[in-house]
Amino acid sequence: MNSSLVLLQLLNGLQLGMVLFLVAAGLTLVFGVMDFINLAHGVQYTLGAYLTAASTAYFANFGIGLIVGLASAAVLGYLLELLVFRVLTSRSHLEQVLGTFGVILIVTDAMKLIFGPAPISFSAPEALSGMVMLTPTLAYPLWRMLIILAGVGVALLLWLLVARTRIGMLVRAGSTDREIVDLMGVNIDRLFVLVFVFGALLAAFAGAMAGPLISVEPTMGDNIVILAFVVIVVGGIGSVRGAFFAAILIGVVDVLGRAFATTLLKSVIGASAATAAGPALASMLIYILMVLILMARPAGLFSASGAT
Amino acid sequence: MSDPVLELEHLQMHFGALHVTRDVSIEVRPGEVHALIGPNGAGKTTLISQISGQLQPHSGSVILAGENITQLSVAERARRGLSRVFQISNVIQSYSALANVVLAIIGTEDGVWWRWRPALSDTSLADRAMNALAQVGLADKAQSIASDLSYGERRALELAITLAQNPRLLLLDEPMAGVGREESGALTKLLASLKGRVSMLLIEHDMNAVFALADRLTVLIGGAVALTGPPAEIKASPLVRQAYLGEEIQAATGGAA
Amino acid sequence: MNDMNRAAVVNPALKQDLLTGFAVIGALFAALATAQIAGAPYLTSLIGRIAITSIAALSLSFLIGQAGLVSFGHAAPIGIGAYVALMLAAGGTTDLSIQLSAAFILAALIALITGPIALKTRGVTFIMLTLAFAQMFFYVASSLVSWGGDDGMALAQRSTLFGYQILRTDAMLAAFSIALLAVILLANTWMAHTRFGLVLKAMTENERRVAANGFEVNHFLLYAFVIAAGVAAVSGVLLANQANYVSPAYLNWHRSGELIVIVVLGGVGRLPGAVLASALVILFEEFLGHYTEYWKLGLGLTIVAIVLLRGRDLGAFFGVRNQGARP
Amino acid sequence: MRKTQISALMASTLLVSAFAASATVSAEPVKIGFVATLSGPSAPLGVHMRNGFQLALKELGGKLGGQPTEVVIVDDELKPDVAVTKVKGLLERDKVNVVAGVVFSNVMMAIAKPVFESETLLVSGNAGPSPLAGAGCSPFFFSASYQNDQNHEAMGAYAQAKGFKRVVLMTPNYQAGRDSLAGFKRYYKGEVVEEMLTPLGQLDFSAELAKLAASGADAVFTFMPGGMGVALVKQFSQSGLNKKMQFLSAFTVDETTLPATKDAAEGMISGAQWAPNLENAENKAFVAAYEKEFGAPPSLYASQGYDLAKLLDGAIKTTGGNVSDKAALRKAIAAAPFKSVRGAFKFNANGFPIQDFFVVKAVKRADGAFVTQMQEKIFSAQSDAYVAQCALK
Repeated sequence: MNSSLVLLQLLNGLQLGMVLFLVAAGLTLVFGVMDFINLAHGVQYTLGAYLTAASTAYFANFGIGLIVGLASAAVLGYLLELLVFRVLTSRSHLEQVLGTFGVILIVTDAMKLIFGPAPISFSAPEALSGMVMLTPTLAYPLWRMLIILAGVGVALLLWLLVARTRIGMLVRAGSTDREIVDLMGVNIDRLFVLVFVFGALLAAFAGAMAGPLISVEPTMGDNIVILAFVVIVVGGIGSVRGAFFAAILIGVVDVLGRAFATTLLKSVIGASAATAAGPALASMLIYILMVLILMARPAGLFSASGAT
Repeated sequence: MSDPVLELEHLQMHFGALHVTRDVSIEVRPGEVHALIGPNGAGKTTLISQISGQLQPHSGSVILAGENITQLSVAERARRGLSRVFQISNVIQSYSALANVVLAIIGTEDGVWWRWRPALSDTSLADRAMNALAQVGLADKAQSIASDLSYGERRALELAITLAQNPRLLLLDEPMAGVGREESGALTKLLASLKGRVSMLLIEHDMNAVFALADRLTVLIGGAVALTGPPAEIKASPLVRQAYLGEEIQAATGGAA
Repeated sequence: MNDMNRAAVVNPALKQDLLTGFAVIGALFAALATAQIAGAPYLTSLIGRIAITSIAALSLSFLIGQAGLVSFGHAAPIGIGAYVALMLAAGGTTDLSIQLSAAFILAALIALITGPIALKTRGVTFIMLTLAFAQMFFYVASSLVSWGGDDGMALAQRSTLFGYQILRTDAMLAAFSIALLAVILLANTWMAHTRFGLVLKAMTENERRVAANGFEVNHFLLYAFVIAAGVAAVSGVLLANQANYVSPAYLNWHRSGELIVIVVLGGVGRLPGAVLASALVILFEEFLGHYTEYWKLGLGLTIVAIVLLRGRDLGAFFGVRNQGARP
Repeated sequence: MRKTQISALMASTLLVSAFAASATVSAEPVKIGFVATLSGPSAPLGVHMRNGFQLALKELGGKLGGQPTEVVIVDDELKPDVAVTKVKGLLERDKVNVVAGVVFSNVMMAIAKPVFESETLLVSGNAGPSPLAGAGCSPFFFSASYQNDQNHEAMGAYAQAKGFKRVVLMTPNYQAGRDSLAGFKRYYKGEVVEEMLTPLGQLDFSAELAKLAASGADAVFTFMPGGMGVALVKQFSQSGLNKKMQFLSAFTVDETTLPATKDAAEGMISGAQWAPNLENAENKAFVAAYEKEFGAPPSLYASQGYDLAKLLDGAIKTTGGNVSDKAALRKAIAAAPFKSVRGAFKFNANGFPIQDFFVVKAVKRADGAFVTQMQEKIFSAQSDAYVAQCALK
C-alpha cells in the first residue's frame, strides 16, 4: 500500500462524494424547506442519465446532449411536481413515502419500457475520456477529475446562492422556520417549485456525469437515493454545507473501505477469514459511521435548525 | 410546621454565557400556595423546567419531600408526586376527558404490564377518574374528546389529570394564560378550593389570581431571587414595585388602596 | 357518582375492533377452504403468503400506528427469523415451538441492543438509523458463506410441531399461518385497549404529557420496538418454510420499504387494513404479473392514484376503524 | 351486520371468485413454464434467452414436436424466494410439463427442489450450478447450456497457454463468482496476485481499478454479468488499463453488454461455448433470423434459449407427442435429438452437455455492430469436472 495509491483512492472517494453531494443537495433543500420526504429523488438521477444519453446520441454531441438532456429532465421534474408532489406536500410524511414510492415504480418501469431493460450506450466525449497526469508518474481519469471539479463548482455556486441572494435567504429561513417565510408574504408554493426543480436539475446533472462511468439502466437511482439520505441525515437535514462535507466523508470512507478493508483485515484475522469478512465489512462501514455520528450528534454534523 | 414539600438549593443554570438561574433557593411548605412572579425573561419557566426535570441545573439540588431528585427523569419525578400543568394546554387531544385522566392514574400505578384487562373497562379506574373530573367540574364532559373542549375546559382537564395523581406538589405554569375572563374567574375559584389540600408552586401573570391564591410569593428578577414573603410584604416592597410590579400591582390593588 | 357516567364494562370500541379482526380472519379461512375445495393448490400457497406477509405487516403496523415509530429496517428481524429456521433445521431442530421462540428471542434481543441507540432520535433520523442497522445485518447475512452467502440456501426440512409434520402441505402451512395471524391480530387488537396500549397510543400524540404523567417514554417505545421485532421474526420462520428457501434478500432494504408501503396503504393504525393491503399487493403482483412484466408500472399508478385521488387508504375504504382505546 | 364485516366478506368473495376463475384453465396443449430474469439490471440476459426460445418456437410454427404448445413465461426478478413461489404456480396452477429457462444459479438452486419433488423435468437455458452436476444431480435435470465452471476453465487454460505470469481475479462476492475463481484456477497455474470480491450489483469500480493499476499484473480475469460488466469495461478502458494488461472474462463481454460498451470492449477476450460466427448451417440461419427479428446480434444466452426449444421439439417428436410419460420424455431428451447451433452436442450422464469451448474476442463487425468472434478452440468435447460425483449412469 504506497502513498500514491492512497492518494488515488482519496480522489476516488472525493469523486464518489461529489456525485452523492449533487444528489443530496436537492434532497436536503426540498426536505429542509418543504418538510417533504421525496423517495423519488433518485429517479431524477436516472432521468438525467437517460435523457442526456439519448440526446447525446441524437445530436452526436455531448455538449448539446447535456444541455437538452438536463433541460428535459428539469421539465419532467417540474411536471412531476405539478402533478404529484404539490399535492403531497400538505400530506403526512408517511403518505409522502407511499406516493413517492409509487412514482419510483412508475418511472423505473417507464424507462424500461422506452429504453429497454439493458444498459444503454453512453460514453464521455473522446477528448475527455483520457487520463490526466497529476504528477509525472501519477495519472487519473480525466472524466473523474471533471466530476470532482463540477461538484466543487456547484458547491460554490450553491454557497453563493444560499448566502448572497434573496431566494437563498428565504431558503435558509424556510429550513429553520417555515412560519417566518409565510409571514414574509412569500408565495411558498413558488419557492418550492424553484427549489424542487433546481434540486431535480442537480440530481439529473449527477446522473449525466456518472452515466459515462457506470451503466445507465432503469434501477440506477435506487441505491444512490439511499446513500443520499444517509448523506443528508449525517450532514444535518436542510444544510447544504452539511451535505457537502457529509458526502465527501461518506464517499471517502466507502472507497477506502472497499480498497483496503480486506487487506488490513488479512493482517489481523488471516487470509481466508478476511476474504469472507472484508467485503461485508467494507459495505457496512458507511452505516457504522452513520450510527456513530448520529449517536454523538443526533441532529447531524451541521444541523440547520440547531435543535436535537 | 413540618418539613417543606419542595426545596430548591442554590440552583444555577446558564445557556452559554447567558445566566438564566442564579443561586435560586426556594421552599414550598406543605399545603401552601407559593407563587413565583417576575418580569418576562426573569427565568421562571426555565426554573419550572428544572424542577420538573426537562432541564438539568448545572449545580444545586431539587429536593422533594426530603428526597434529592435532581438526577431523576421527568417520569420518575412525576411518579414521586411532582405534577405539572403546562403553560400551553397539554392533554392528549384525541382521547376523551375520561381517558386522559385514566392515563394519569395509570401513571401512578405499578404494573402497566400484567394488567391485561381493557383499561377503559376497569371500573375502579373509571371511578377514580370521574372523581377527579368532578372536582374540576367536568363530570358531564367525561366522554367528550379533548379537542372538542373549550380552552378553559382543557385547562380544567389538565388540572384533573394532575389531581388524579394525588400529587405532593402541583407545578402550575401560567394556568390562566389564554383563558378568557369568565373562565379564569372559575379557574381561580377552582384552585382556591384546592388550597390547603395540595401544595402548589404557581407561576402566573394574572396578578388578581396571584394575590387571591398565594400564601407566599417569590419574586424572580434576572434569574435570581429578589424577595420572598407574604403578599402584603411583596406589595409593600419598594424594590419590587420599582423593578417589576409597578402598574400591575396598582391595577390589582388600586381599588383597595 | 352516577352510573350513567361510568365507562361501560364491555368496551364497545374493543368489541367492534375484535369483530373486524374476526371477519378478516374468517375471510382468509373461507378463501383457503374454497381454494381447497376448488382443487387449486397454487392458490393455497398464495393465501399462505398473504397470511405470512400480513404477520410481518401487522408487526410494523403496530410499531408505526400504535407507537409512532417508522422503522425502515423491519426486514432485518424477518430475515433473522428466517435464518434461525434455516440454521436450526440444518441442525435437526425442526420443532416450531423451539424455532419460533428462538427467532422471537433472538430478534427481540437484537432490537434491545439497537433500539436504545435509534430511540435517541425521532423522525427521519430514527428511520435512517433503523435502516443502517438492517443494512449491517444484510451484509452479515451475505457474508455467511457456509449458509449460502449472497445466494442463500434451501431449507433442509420443513418445521414440525411436537413431532407432527404440521406444515407438510401448503394448505397446512397456510392454515397454520392464518391461525398464527389470528392470534397475533387479536392479541394486538386487545393490547391496544389495555393500559399499555393506552399509554403507547398517547405517546404518538404527545410525549411530553405522557412523561409528565410518570411514564418513561423511551422505555415504552423500546418495549414496542422489541415486541414488533419478535413478531416479525415469527413471520420470518414461516416465510422460510413457505419458500423452502432463505436468502439475504429477505433483509434487503427494498423489503423494508415494501412493508412500509403495505402498512401505509392499509392505513396507519388500522390493523386489519394491513392484512387487506398485504392481500392487495400480493394479488396485484400475481394477477397483473401474469399478463405483463410491467406490472410494477400498474402498481405504481394504483398507489399514486390512491394517494392523490382519495387521500385515504384501503382500511378507510373498507370501513376499518382506527384501533385503540378511543371511545 | 356492520359495514366493516360486510366489506370484509365482500373482499373475500372477490378473492375467491378470482381464484376460481384462474383455477379453471384447461390443460390441453404441451405446457412449458419458462423462468427468466426479466426485471432489474440483469434483465437483458433473461430477455435474450427468452427471445432465442421464442424465435425457435416461431420457426416451428408455435408447436413443439408437432403439438400445440403453450408457454407460460414468469419473471423471477432474480429473487430466489419469488422464483420459488412463481414456479409453484407453474407446477400447481398451470400444470406445466416442463420447466425451462433460468438465468441465475441461485434461482436454479432455489427452484430445483420443488420441481424435482413434483417429478417435473427441469431443462436449463443458462444456469448450470455445480451441485446439480455432481452429488446433487437429478434424473429430472438437463442443461442445454454448460456447467458454470466451464467457461471460466476455458479462460484459465487460455491464460496458462498464453503465458500470463501474474493475474488479478475479480468477481462479485457470491457463489457463482467464487465458483468462477475456482474454475479459472483449475487450469491456470501462474501467480494470482490478488482476488478482489466486490458487492453484487456494484457499479463503480474506481477503488478496484486503482488497485489493479498498482498491482503490476499482466492480465485480469473477471466475471461480471449484466450492468456490472458494462460499468467495469467502460471504466477499465477509460482508466487506460486496456493498454497495460489483458482483460479476460466470461459472461461479461457479450452481445448483451456490447451495445452499451461498444468500442470500450474492443479486443477483450472471453471464454464461451458459442459465438455468432461459429461455422455451421444451423448457426448461420439462427443468427440471421435473430437479427432480422430483434434488430441486434444474438448473445450466447439467445443461442441457448434457441437450442433449448429445438431440444424439446426433438424430444417430443421422439415420444410421438406424448409428454405425460415422463420416463419416455426423459429418455428422449437424453439422446439430444436436435441439431445444435453449437455443432456437436450430446448429454453426459449427469444431464450436462459434452461440447467444445472457445476463446472469443469482441470486435466491431463491418456493419458497425459489436459482436464476439471465434479466436481458437480451447477444449474439444469437454465434460464438466463434477460428472464423476454424480450417481446417475
